Amino acid sequence: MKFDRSRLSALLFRGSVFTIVWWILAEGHPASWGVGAVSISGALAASLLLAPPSGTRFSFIAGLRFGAFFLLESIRGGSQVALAALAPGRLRPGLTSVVIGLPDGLPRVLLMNTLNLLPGTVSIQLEGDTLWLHVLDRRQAIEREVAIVETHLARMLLIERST
Amino acid sequence: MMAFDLLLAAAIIWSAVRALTLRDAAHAVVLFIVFGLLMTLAWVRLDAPDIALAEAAIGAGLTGALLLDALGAFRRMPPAAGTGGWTRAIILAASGMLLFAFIHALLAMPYGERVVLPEWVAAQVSQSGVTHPVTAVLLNFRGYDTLLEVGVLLVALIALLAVAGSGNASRKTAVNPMLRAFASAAAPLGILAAGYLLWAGAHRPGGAFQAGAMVAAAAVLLHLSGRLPAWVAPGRLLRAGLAGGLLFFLAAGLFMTDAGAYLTYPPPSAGSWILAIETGLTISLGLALAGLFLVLAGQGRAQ
Amino acid sequence: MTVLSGSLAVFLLVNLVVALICAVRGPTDADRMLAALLFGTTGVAILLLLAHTYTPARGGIVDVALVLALLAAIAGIAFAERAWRQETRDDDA
Amino acid sequence: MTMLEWTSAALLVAGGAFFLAGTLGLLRFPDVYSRLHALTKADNLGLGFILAGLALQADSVAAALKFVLIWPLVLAASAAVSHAIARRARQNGIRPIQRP
Amino acid sequence: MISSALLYALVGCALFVAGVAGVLLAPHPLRRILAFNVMGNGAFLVLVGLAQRAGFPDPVPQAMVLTGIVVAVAATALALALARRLAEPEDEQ
Repeated sequence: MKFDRSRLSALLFRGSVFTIVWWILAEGHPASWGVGAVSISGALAASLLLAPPSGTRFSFIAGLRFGAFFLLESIRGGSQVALAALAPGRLRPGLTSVVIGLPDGLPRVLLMNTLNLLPGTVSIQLEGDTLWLHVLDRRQAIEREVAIVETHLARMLLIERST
Repeated sequence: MMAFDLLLAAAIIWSAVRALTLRDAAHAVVLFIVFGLLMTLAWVRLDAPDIALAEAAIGAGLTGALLLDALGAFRRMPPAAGTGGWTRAIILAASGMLLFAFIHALLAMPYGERVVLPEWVAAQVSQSGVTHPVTAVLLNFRGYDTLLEVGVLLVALIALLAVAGSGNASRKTAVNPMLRAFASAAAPLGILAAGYLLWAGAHRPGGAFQAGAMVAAAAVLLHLSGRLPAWVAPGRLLRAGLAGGLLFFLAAGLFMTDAGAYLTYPPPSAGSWILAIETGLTISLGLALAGLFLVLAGQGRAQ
Repeated sequence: MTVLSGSLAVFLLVNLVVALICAVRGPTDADRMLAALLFGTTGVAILLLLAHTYTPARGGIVDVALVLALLAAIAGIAFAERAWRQETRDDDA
Repeated sequence: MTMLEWTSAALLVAGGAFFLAGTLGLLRFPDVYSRLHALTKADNLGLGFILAGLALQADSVAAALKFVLIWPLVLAASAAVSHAIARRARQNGIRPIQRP
Repeated sequence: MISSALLYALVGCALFVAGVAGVLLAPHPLRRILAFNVMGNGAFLVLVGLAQRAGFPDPVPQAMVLTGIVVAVAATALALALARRLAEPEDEQ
């Protein structure tokens, strides 16, 4: 199930996200839809103004798979920090840099956000194609882990990669 | 839950006292923000989620951002001569006595008397058009206060514009891509949440104040991420929006004066009146609160 | 269950206060900014546990947590983007 | 207690444990960058467990989903804040501690 | 045994007094603004805590405090603007 996120589908996609969020917020109260319609259109207008649709495409199944991957990895990340907190002497913290292959814009922002929440890495700054990371344990295979996240994101956003 | 209350009380006093005694200005402001966030927890413990909502939105979103933005201007200021030793001792002693007197008065207050006001409110809520008592008080029973308060906010904003002087709105803005992305995603959600709080106000905690604060917080976030310029002078549309809510409130009040007193809603349609007025108020309050920050943020950084 | 969530709320408040004292002590300004992160997570968790522990106004408290989750970030971002710039860093005292 | 309540209680306790780990990390990690790891990972996971535990006991589906909605919100916010802090710390010349 | 509402009212007293002392003692305008806000928060706590010490929520003081918070932020912004103007000439010297 793949759909094009050109203008119309971006509108539909964001509109349905906001509608679902409203339904959750108002706990499905039927009387809420009057104010809801106005708020949803307001949010939609703001969203289109702030982030105009850029023709990004999105694979739903890969998205779900990414979600599952994210959940498992964040449990691993939390446990890693918990273990390190019990024995801080074992830490080997430091700076590293990796070269990333994902294109500019949303994919990179998503990558940096994801890395902030995954085991052992906090993204610090992007200089050109070089991403500076702080890692808790420099013996960890950072480049491979970043590459795995990149592959997941590329599949989710349907990006053909040359590398 | 007494352990919770005692610990929270101690933490609140700690953060307030540190905010007032630390030497470094940035340090003190951080503690003040911590203080505001701890107050949010206290309001929840006091069964006042309305105030907690406003405190979370205004304390964390607005006051904090105002103070942090001002830090740059104040850090350069040479510290003025402090109060002398004797004066200091006298003031501290007097404060101690004041505290003692307050606590004594509070504990000595008669306890068992029946408080009639909450019961009166509870009895009248069915007439007010809403089912949430705090909203009923704000917009129906004590509509005057709310009306005047919006006026106060507008006057403050006008005074601010008069005081602020020439600023340069086109300050170099941050180009942090992560921040831009976060703001673009969070601001629409903020608008959605504002709409929800506005709707919720009729029957549960929420209302125009919290919704307006939410709108303002979204504007602050957009400004911080470089998506919204500071205000030098509000344009025509902004002025209309600012005044609109207040004027609508006034007009609605005049329209209903035939009931005998100003701002007395006819009971059958009171709910819709309140919703309409609250919508106007949200826009007006949100713009005014956002304006407070955006005007100050653009103020003289010519150095 | 309310006993569990109530005592967990107290436990998290202890955590929050200890972490706050530690964060505010520094040594760098960056450490102080961690306070915003603390409220975004621990503060939200405490509010939700409080909402579960006592029934009146339960839904309202969850809304407070939601607002706090959105807005605790603003203080941290304001600090990083506005207050803590290298050129303004000369010790007042 | 029913099975559901036991699961929920276990999730809540696990959440509390991760918060404790986050606080310990904050107290014991050597520099601000490492402390960021403690807060963005352990605390977020702790909150996730507590949200899951509370969602299991919610009155309605929508109320449960509200708990679930809070998690991505907090995650996005803490990712943005931690990035802003780390970036500014590096720009202001705070060196991360490197151990051999 | 005092109720938790009364406890918070007592905290409010302490905050109010700390704020008064801060306003009187602090030479720095920013600190005075902080002290003024602490004072206000103390008054809010006394208002709500005292009204609810019997244990029932009272919507009237809650609504008053709600308006009070908004007025306080307006006053803070105005005070900051004035203080910034005061600080300006010293910067130019």
